[in-house]
Amino acid sequence: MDNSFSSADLEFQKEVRDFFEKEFTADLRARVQDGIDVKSTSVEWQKKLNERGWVATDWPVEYGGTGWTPVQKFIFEAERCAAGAPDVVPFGLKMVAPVIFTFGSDAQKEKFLPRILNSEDWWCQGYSEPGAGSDLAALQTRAVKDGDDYIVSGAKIWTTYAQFADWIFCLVRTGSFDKRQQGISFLLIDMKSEGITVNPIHSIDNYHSLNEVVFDNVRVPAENLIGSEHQGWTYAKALLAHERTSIAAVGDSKSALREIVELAKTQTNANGRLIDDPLFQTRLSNIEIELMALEYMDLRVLASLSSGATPGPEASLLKIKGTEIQQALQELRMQAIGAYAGALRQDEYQNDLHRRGSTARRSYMYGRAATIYGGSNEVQRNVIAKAVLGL
Amino acid sequence: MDNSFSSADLEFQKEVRDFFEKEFTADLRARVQDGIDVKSTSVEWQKKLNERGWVATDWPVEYGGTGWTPVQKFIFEAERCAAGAPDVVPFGLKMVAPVIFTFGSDAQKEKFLPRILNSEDWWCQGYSEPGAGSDLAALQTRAVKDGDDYIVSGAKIWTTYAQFADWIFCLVRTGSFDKRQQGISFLLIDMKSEGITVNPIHSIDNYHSLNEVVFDNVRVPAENLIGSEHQGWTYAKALLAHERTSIAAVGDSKSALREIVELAKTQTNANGRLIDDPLFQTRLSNIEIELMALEYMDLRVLASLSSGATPGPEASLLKIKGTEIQQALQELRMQAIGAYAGALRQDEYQNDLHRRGSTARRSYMYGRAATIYGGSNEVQRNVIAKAVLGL
Amino acid sequence: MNFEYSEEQNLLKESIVRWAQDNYSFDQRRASMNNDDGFSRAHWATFAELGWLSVPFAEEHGGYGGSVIDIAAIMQEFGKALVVEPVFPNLVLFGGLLERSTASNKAELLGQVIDGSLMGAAAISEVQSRFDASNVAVTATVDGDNYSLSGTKSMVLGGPQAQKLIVLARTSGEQTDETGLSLFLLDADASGVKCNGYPLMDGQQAADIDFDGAPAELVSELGGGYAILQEVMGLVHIALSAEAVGIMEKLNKTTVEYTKTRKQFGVTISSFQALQHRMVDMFMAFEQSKSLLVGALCELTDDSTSEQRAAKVVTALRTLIAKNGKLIGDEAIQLHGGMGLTDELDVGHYVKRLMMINLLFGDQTSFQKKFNHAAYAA
Amino acid sequence: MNFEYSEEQNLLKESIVRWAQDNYSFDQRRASMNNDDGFSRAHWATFAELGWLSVPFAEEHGGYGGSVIDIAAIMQEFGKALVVEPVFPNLVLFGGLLERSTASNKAELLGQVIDGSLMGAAAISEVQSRFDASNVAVTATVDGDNYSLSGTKSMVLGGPQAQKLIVLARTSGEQTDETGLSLFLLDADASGVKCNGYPLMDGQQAADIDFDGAPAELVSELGGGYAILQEVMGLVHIALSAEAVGIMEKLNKTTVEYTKTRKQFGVTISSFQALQHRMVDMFMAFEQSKSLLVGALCELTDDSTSEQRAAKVVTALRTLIAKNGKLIGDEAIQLHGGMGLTDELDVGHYVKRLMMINLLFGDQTSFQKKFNHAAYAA
Repeated sequence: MDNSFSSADLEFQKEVRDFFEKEFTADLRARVQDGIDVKSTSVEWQKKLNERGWVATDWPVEYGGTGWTPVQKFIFEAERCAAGAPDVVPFGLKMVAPVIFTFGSDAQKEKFLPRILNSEDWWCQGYSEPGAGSDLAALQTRAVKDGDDYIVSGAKIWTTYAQFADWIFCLVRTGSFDKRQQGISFLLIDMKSEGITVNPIHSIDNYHSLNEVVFDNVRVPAENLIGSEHQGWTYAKALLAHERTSIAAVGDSKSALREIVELAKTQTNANGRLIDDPLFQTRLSNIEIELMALEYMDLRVLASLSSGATPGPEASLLKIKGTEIQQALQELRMQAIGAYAGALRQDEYQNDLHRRGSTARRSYMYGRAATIYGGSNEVQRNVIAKAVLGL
Repeated sequence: MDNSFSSADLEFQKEVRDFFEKEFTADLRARVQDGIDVKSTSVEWQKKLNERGWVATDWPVEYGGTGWTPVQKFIFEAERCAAGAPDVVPFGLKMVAPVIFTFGSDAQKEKFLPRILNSEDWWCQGYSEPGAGSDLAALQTRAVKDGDDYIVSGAKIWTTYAQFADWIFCLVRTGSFDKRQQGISFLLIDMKSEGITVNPIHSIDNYHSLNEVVFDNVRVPAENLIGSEHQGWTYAKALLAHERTSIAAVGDSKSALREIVELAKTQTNANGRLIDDPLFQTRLSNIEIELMALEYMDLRVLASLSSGATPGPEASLLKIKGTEIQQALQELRMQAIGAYAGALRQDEYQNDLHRRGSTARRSYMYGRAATIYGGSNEVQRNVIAKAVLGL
Repeated sequence: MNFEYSEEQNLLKESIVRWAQDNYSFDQRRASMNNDDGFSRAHWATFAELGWLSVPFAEEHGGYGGSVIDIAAIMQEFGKALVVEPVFPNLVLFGGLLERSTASNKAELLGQVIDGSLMGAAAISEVQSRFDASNVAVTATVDGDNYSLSGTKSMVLGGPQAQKLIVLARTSGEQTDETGLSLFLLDADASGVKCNGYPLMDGQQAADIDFDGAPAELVSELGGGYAILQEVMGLVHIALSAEAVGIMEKLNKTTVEYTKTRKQFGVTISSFQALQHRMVDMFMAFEQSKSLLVGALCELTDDSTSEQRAAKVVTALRTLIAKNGKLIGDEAIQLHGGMGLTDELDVGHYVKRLMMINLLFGDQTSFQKKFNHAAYAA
Repeated sequence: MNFEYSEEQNLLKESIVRWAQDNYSFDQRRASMNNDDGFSRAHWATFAELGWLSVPFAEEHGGYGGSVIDIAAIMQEFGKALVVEPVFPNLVLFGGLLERSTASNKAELLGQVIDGSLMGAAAISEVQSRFDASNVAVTATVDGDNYSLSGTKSMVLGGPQAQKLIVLARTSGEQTDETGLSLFLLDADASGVKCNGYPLMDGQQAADIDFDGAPAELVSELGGGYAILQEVMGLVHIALSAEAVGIMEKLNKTTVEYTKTRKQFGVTISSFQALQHRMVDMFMAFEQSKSLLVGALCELTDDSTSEQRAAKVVTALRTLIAKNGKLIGDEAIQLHGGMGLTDELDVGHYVKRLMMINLLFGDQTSFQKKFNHAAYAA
């Protein structure tokens, strides 16, 4: 038993750290924190990563990926969080690309992967529907074959950043079978196609990142079908398991915790610094102790992946605990800031607490989604009950 | 809105307080706390209460009860707890007696009630069975009519103090119907009857209060049937609702909390008194605040009973919260005592902490039963979900 | 012993319920918020007409003469209806301080509050004060017959709409000295006053206000400002708690109803036992909160309640409200799934008001700390 | 990076598993406890034979030379098997102090511990000390070439069976002065020693021991006792945590199995979703605990770990173990229903050992307080 990195890994760590220090500039950091110009800022940053060859951490080398070991990925992720840099927008690089390079045709690989790598296409995800959330297999969007095309009708919901998207990857129903999971296909759709409407959904964080995407007899070339017809569920499931392994978000939570500690050192009144208040300390340590455990849970999974295991139901565990910790930190950050966490920005921020409060509130409110999306925590508990405990 | 007592009630309160001060002697208190000679001590104390006319607080005056208003009962209960006096053993006075005076024949009333009032008969309860716990209606003990008698066969379990009992009141199956709740009868059985075996069940508190009672073709005169054959479930349900209204145990929990506070004032080390430790304070106040809320929940139910309402599903709420608070206090008491809470008595107690620890551990361990018996807290949640929330 | 609102209180509550039914659907509320002020002046006039603005004030001042129980009664309903009009800042904070002040034209001003023609705000907090109201850096210095205020107040609730301000300012002592604080009254558009308004997450309004030698009238005894504020804080905590209890009731109802209609896996999600038990816990959290509110109302209106007991009850109440509000708010969103995250549904808005309440004049930790002190420091 | 036990460690663990399978069913364990000593001397001899008693001791002392990871490996299995033989008091407490002592015949005594012929106990706590080991009133005064002990030690684990005692006693300073403490060694049947034994709720044995001028050998530097104790406490916390993790695993397994067989309302209770989710929470609590144990083992065996970080990790571990142990213990009983309350089933006994662990050398609150200090006091 030991948690130390090899000397090659340590060298890699230094390389990564230097990169972030140099490339993640103060200017970029400010734009990321303010959360404005999401699209152009992300693209600019991802292009920098791509120049260095580090934008596709989950891709094999042959398609332009890093080909990193799990440990290297872990190191990169930890350094990214420590630097306060954002993760790449996942829909293209982390979600559809693995499906394309695993199950797609050569033509699809050639057409899509380079543009994803260079952040030329913005992708979004078309899975959930108004009647199919946790119960994804209930989806109703239909794709009917018409010559060399599919005609797609239906609606997708909770589609993050659809307003920016060039492409959407969708699960659509192409046939009726006894099992609802059958007869679902995986389709790539050009967002400029006729018949697509994007309706914004304003969310409780007072931002617009979610959308409803409505398909009204949208014509999609059959060459955009991934793999075989009716087999989409299998491809999507492989992707879902993938999505969950990074969801523990240990690095981000460690950064968030550090920020709260620093903040609580500056919040001072007659009774002294907030960080010295035993009750506040205890709320903090309730979370920090769980986070320390989560980090080792994550590392244990990582180590088993390194030795060749495939991601299993332990991903559900990381998701539940990871999101619970994120949300607890989001709440405590608001408490540490106090009433300003409830203040929206008008013309300008009144002071630094106001600015911090605004970010804190936004991440609290939007953070509620973490226990709902990607398979709600209730569904994750069902998964563990069944797959691990055999209940 | 006001929570004040009438002047008559205040006078009554004084009367009760004086009684406990005078009659609940130091000698009695010591025997109760040590938990030895349970039977003789209880009987001695109940006879004192009966002399004063206060042993049957739930009975109508015509049968020798107090005929008290809900508020008077509340006052008596609060004073009892403040004095540290034990509740009466419930099986006769609080459980079977209300069934007898509500549904029993005149002969049954005459035969049983005076002896219960004077603690001449010790009763126990025969409801649960090995296969019928939370699912009480699954009970299998059969009573088959044979002339003027029933022949009873089967087994009851978790029967508290069956080893002392002169009588047991049982739910037995007398017929098969579509609904399992039908065909159950309420039978009073003499524990000296041939064919009854009492098997002790030692519990995790290292005591013997629970038993299994096995009936092997036990002959029971049909005159011991309460009300009509097959209607026992109705009688028992009325009794269960009754059992639950006093289960909030606010008075006892207040006493327990007071004891912990006093104890924590004496536990001192280099960092000062335990009661001044902010983390300990917070664990304490987490409970005390809930207890304050519970007290008013209890009073609200009491007030609605006073104005003529019948006990409803709010009893489930009092049971859940009441038992959760009891258990939290039992745990904290052990923590306040420290390692001695794990020490059993051998020849004698080494010191006062050892003595307190022994009591604390016993009530913690046996206290685990509170969320299981009388309808487990899971079943209570089902009741609220259905009856209150309409789920 | 009686734990119900009186007939008269129920009439008052019902008048709010009826008005809200006719005038304050979620869409109507949104429309009302689209006014320049972020709320409807017309509604405010109606509130005055229906007598609601007179509830807390003494009969001698032309008020209804309501007790803390009456205030709780109306706030519970304002909470259920999620009213954004600045009832709390005007009736409890500004009005509460004004009525206890020594302002020269107090009677006149209270009359205007009651008839709806005057809106005011109380400037108490500062950026560094967190939940410690005695931490005041804004100074008041003698300037001829008058005083002159300098410094910045923050999170002044109802600030952008206020015509009059009552300001807690330092007339002596160190920055956290309770006895060196006094109350001052001035026009919001007086010289040397600059109001920087912003909306809050609950749709209500607040402001940071800069004072640069602004002339103001001393309206408390010199050094007597903190004591008056503490008295008003008793009302503040009850009013906010009552509003929260109203919100909790509404959120629970909405959530239970939603789960009965939302289908997943071929059944309504209300049929899942794990969710049922969680809704039971939400229900219990509400019943707990309501019971302790009722208890606090009884004890605070009972002359025999000691100061220490009152402190215990009030801090217990706000600790519990914060804890249960958090539980109910989070679960309400979670059980609504993605829908709970939308601005379009009312759920998130109720949750945000609950959260805002838990950031006003103390959070769970600060109240529990005070409870610990009141309960165990002896 | 590697978070598994080594092959050698797994062999050690498996030897315990196999022995327990053959010799330590729940009924066999009960029989073993019915011996006069409350455990089986025959088993103890087997433990020595199989080399388990040598694990923590250095090779130069005839031991296996095990690290803290090896100790954790065996304690986890002893936990799973719920072994009542006094492994922890002898190997970790008494043995740990002895090996770090300056006892004149240390090598000989360690040899006897390893071959099973000597049992000892460490007398650390006192009735007033709660979880503060520096709070020591037992005094050691110079008496010719030797020292003489006076006062009472409490909760001496393994005390009734001990032939030798190591005692933490005050040689100077106030009652809570850490630098005035030294270690002493003496025979348990020396003159002036009176041992009052009692069983613990977990079936193990402890004693309060009176010293009335008992002669003893100084076996630490004068005033150096507390430092040695602190070093041993590092092992103590890991050993107890590892044992607890073993127990949690076993309780979870037993509970899941029970719910799959227990029928109510016509179905196995494992089919109720509310119970399923609670068992998932139990499982996650176990995985959390195990992960942090593994993390602590890695960090404590890494030379680059700072003292402050080590303090954080150890106190985090025991805080989490206490919290999760409580959750798993309570739920295991609750989900077993009435059966969980019976002495006849093993469940309650596992729970009681978990509870006992959470009362030894600190409880959840005291560890979390220390964590807070290590984490935020800078």
